[in-house]
Amino acid sequence: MPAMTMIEAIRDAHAIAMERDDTVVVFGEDVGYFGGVFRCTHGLQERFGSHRCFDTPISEAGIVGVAVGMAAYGLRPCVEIQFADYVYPAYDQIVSEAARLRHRSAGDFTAPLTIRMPTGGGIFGGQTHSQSPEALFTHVAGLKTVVVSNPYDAKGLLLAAIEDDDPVIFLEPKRVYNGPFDGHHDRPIVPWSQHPLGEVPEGHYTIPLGQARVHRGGDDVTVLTYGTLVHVAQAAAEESGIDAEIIDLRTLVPLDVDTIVASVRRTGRCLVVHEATLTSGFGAELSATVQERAFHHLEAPVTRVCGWDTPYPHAHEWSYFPGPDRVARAMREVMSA
Amino acid sequence: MPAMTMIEAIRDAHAIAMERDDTVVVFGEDVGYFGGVFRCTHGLQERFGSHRCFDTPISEAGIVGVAVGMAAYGLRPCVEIQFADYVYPAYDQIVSEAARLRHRSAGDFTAPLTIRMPTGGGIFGGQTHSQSPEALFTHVAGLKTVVVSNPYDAKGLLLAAIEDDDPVIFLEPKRVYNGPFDGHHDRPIVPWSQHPLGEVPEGHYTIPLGQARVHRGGDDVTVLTYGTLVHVAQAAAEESGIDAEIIDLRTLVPLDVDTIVASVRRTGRCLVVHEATLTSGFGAELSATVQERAFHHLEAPVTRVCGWDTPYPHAHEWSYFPGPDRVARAMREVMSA
Amino acid sequence: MDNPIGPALQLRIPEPARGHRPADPVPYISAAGEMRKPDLDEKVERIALMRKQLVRVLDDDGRAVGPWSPELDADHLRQGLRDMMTVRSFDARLLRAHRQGKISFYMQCLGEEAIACAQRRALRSDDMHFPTYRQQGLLIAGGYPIVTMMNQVLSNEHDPLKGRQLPVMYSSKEHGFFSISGNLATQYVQAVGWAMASALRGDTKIASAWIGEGASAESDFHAALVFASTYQAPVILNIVNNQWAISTPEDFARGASATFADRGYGFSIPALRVDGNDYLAVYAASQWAAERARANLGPTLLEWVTLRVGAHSTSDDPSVYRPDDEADRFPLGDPIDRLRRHLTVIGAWDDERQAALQTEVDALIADAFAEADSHGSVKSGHTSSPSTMFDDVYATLPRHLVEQRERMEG
Amino acid sequence: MDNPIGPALQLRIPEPARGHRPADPVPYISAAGEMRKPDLDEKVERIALMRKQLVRVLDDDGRAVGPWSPELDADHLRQGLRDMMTVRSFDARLLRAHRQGKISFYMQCLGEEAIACAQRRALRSDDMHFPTYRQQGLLIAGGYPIVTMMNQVLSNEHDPLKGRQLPVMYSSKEHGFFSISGNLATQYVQAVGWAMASALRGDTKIASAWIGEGASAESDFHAALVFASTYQAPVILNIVNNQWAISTPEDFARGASATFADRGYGFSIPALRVDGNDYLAVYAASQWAAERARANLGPTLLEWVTLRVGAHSTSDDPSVYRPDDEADRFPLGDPIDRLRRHLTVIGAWDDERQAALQTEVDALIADAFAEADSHGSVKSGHTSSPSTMFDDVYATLPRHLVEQRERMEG
Ligand SMILES: Cc1ncc(C[n+]2csc(CCOP(=O)(O)OP(=O)(O)O)c2C)c(N)n1
Ligand SMILES: Cc1ncc(C[n+]2csc(CCOP(=O)(O)OP(=O)(O)O)c2C)c(N)n1
Ligand SMILES: [Mg+2]
Ligand SMILES: [Mg+2]
Repeated sequence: MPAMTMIEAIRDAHAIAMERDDTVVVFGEDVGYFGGVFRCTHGLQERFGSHRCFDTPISEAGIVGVAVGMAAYGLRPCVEIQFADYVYPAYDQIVSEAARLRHRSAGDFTAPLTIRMPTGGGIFGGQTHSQSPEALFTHVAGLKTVVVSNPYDAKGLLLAAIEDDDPVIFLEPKRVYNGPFDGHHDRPIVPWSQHPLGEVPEGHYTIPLGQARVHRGGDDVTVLTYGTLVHVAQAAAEESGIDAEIIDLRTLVPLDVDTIVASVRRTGRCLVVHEATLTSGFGAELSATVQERAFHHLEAPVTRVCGWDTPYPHAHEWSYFPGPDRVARAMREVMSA
Repeated sequence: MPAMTMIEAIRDAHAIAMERDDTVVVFGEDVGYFGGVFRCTHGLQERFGSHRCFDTPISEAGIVGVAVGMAAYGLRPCVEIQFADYVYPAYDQIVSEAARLRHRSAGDFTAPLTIRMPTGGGIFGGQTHSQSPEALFTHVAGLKTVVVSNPYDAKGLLLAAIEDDDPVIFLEPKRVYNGPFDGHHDRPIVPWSQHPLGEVPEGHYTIPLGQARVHRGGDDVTVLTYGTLVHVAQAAAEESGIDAEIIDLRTLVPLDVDTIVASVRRTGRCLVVHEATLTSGFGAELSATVQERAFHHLEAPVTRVCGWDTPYPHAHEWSYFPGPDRVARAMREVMSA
Repeated sequence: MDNPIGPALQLRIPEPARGHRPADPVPYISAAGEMRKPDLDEKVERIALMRKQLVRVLDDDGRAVGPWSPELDADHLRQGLRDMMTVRSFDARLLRAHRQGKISFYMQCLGEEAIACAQRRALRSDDMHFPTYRQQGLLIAGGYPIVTMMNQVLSNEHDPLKGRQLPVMYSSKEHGFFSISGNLATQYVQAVGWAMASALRGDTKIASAWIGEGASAESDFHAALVFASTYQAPVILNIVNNQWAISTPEDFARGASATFADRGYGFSIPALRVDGNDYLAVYAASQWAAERARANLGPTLLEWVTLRVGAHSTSDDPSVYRPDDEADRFPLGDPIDRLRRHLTVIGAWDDERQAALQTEVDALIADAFAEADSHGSVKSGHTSSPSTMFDDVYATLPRHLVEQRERMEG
Repeated sequence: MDNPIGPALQLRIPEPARGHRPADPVPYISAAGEMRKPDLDEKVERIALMRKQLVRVLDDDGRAVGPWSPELDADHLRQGLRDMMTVRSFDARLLRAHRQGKISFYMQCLGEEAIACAQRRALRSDDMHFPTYRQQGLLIAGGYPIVTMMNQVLSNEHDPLKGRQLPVMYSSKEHGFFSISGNLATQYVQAVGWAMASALRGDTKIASAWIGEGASAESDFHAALVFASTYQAPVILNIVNNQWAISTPEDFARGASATFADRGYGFSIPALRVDGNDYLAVYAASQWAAERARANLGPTLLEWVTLRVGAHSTSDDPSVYRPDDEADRFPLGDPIDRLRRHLTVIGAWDDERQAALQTEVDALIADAFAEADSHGSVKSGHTSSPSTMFDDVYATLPRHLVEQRERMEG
């Protein structure tokens, strides 16, 4: 199996989807000729022509709005928002239109589109290149929300998202585009080629939306997380010596409740970790769900380790980012609670 | 003390704010000459002139965008979004601009604006006149979010919001504009004039943001709720005979954690009730917070009674709405858990 | 080196003198036949010179004059009259149903019937319209079952949208009518996307986008024009200028521009102002725009000058903000009256036939309503099963909705 | 009755021939002095006739010609030259700091210096600019301390923004420079709001909104024009057309329009295309627009034709998408060279003075950088205290942030 970065895996998924289904079209700002500022669509215009992959004016509302119209026509648009921080101009088209079109028309029109966007911090991007807005989508009925953490998943989940008949928000933590970043920003970057999840099968495969992945088995505490923080949690487990079971949720809506509940019932403890701001983050939903469904098994309160409730700072990003020390500390607290 | 509807109380708060501070300006769609589709700004243009209260083009992005600019100049805009369902075109200006302006400029520029909007269902408004989007604001650092449930609070909280130096999202459940609707949609409407919270003092007073109100004292279970559902919870308590302590949160961010935790520690049980869709709703944050801070006092899981995870339906709105029967059933379940 | 200071600044806050508006509130009214008809590929600059003119075909005497007069035989014209009368009768019946307490809400298009009816007939049935809530004429002129429309409005068991949508928010892919959104303007850019998709596929179908003049202030209007202009999408961009957006007159959205057609010229999109109460002018201008789109000549913007004769909706009371006699003073008359007069002038119509048609149309509507009403309504509790609300949130029901549905039922 | 079908539809997908662009990519280049200067209150229709022309003052020989030539004495012109050279030297020094690994990110304005520098001098110091990330010239020409700018870029302990913002995202209310947002276009409508506020208060200050030609496709651009047109706000609406938006050429946002000035005419907002590399033209056009605003004549849109000579940012590699020799082939030359030649032509400048000024400016920048650098940088770990990140989220620290701060510190 070839080793791929997450960028290559995403590119590959695009190419396979476009190859198999000529209704798949790909567009966004700088996505066509240039191949995307993170190069995730590099080569697609050359290979499939500018009618399948093209640049757009700088208008997120326009990108998603025309995608909804194209989807209603019968295409499967897969669009890129250059940074998740810039999705808000398109928020109305996503929330009021894509998410509800099937329901409001009783299935007469549908919106099978995929909206990809790089999320998360760790690249000194400041408040407008670092956000993790997943909770702003998970609250919206009709949307599916995916967050990827590694190349293998990224390819299989992106293919599943494009093939899915509902609108999918597809979040790509940019900090793991090139390697499994574990939060130790002062250490050398580990490339995906040195990680088993960097091994990506050739050809078509999908990972069903709604299935979590047990990233690391363990008995002490269940860690619910996704994206970059999967690797941070892994580092925290190793460094703290706590035998954490780390669940990479992969899809936030629909959520794999069974995997979560089975694990928490076994460990009796649960830590929720994400990079987005704490208040009303998706961690709140996870915490609420866990205690609703595993209340009598819990030996300690479900604890959240998240970004602070501040804008994502530029210079202080490592104080904001929930790194391995903070996660390990929380693990210890949950173990001793 | 005069009896006022919530509409009259809101109007009165506007007038007092405009009277006391000539930097307060009020605008929005149909807000000026006509006085708002719910009449909440009726009479203001006549009294204060069209330079203080005026109509705008139909552009929520424009309304909030110019309000941010005006606030940066030194005014205190109080704007109306005609229905909360239409706030999304303004979402970028709220989330990326109003919410972060003070922080990103280190206090050099600020955005002391109030964004009012009618929320909630119960008027056969279908999916675009019924939404309760509070959780889409509570996740955003820099915003304060208020939901009112009665005329007395509405006046005091709106004055506090307008006088607040930060951007405040001010949600007005339209179903309680004219009376304390308890969810029994088949019974005659009770007007505010027959309810103690319809008695509204003349002149200026404020209710500090961040203070909850114990709507009904009780020992069996703590009900955390806000807006219309305060009255529904009241009905459910009366009808079920369960001695619920009903806390009207009033402000969601910042949250009055002390009042909440003190109550739950005493009752040992907690029910969270809101009209918005369940998943990632503000109820998730409440549930997470309660179990983080009162874990060892809880005798039953914190339970949520919320809108289903579907668009708000037109014909089936009473099946969607978490009415007194559903709330009472949940109370009984929490009591017997 | 500071530059000179000025006087105290002022803002222009539009404050049209409601209740005492000038007799002729609509500027730039050309005579019928006055405006020339450009070639389909005429330079946009030259077409722009006509942006303050008005495409009109029917003159005051009911004659069809000038280069825009479409070649429509008497059968087609009679059909157009019938379409418009059906729409008007439909609206009247449902307004009555509202007064009878059978429905919670209704929106009529009184006075604006020509626009949707004629455009529907000028386009092909496989083109796709992205309408607002005032284009019921598209469905009626397109032959969509009237009983089904009424079932939707009543939200009864036969409502194809299963009671999910407000009355009048129809949807019919089969009839080229995109699902109506309650959120203004969103459909405008979607129409451009649909048109782009059609062209990307080398298809022949075009899209038609609809918006009210008030909603053209929304941001999605801009996105639509940007994308339509950049990709030269085969789309018709309709702006229905019915003079009002709830309580605000059209100049709030128009600003200092002379016309809404101006907006198109900001993007080099050919734009015509058209007498929206003139069935023939509507037909001709729609046809012209459609031919441009079909010939790969790109988008066309059409400003329809008309009047919202009634209230905004059944929730609205316009007496507070507009003069009573506005419809009487409106210079473009009534679309049904005008087409009827034309048919009479060309000898294809008379009072008897008119009376007979009115009776026929009213009976059709009455029968349709009786049938729809027999299926009950939301008010009578005859709706689809509440548990259907969980369907179509997603293509397949996810587990959390299965659980919620069980909870609701249990 | 279905209407005729057309041929297979096509989409125009702009695919400018990158790498082999035509020699003169900028259309409609007027000669210097050619374009007349309208009265401040001239009818917008008449001004519109000039939308494809270009306001130019400096001719190829360095002479200032025509009606737009502003009355600026040699001192002012030398000051302008100094401003621009300071900006260029500032940019060069910080690009070097980036290469040295002292900062993570930088954005220069190479080739576009005239626009911000001259407009800043043409307006008053109490007017408010709502800039993008390429108007550092506003601060430098406005006398904002250069060391403070560098402290911001270095995110060091003296950064007034406390390390919260990306490099170049300055803010200074005192210097009439609104806090820069990373989100494109949001500032455009805010500027209109600020101008409206000034006018609502009967104040005399005006606002100036800035946007890149690429970002003019964003929806907030529309909202700004709608509100500016409707309320006739005292605002200058600048569009800096530097030919590129990261990798996409300007025609993606412009679409089929001939110019970005066209956008203004869609709203009856007078709009000029101006040679952005001509300091005198920039000054004169800015002054004209400011006078219009101050005289309560409403908004003016100014399209500045210029070239982004460098990369989009330090994260960008333009060699992939643009020809190397674009700057050489750009017909409007370099703003510093052109003003220098003019000063020489009028006998107010020579090579020696030029060399002396260059030395002075470079020393100034070097000293400033040395001072800023002595306060450290984010890379050296010399920032404000991390716990300051909790300040200014709200006016006063709410309880949950107090707790979080404690948790972070503990
Ligand atoms: C985004 C959004 N904002 C506000 C509204 C409320 N609203 C419904 S119709 C309307 C007026 C629309 O006027 P216009 O576009 O002129 O259409 P008309 O009603 O005249 O046909 C308004 C403000 C809405 N539905 N959606
Ligand atoms: C809302 C939003 N979308 C996308 C971006 C990413 N982005 C930053 S700069 C840029 C190009 C802007 O081009 P232009 O407006 O022409 O300005 P220039 O860089 O040429 O000065 C893009 C796409 C952003 N910052 N904000
Ligand atoms: Mg209208
Ligand atoms: Mg540019």
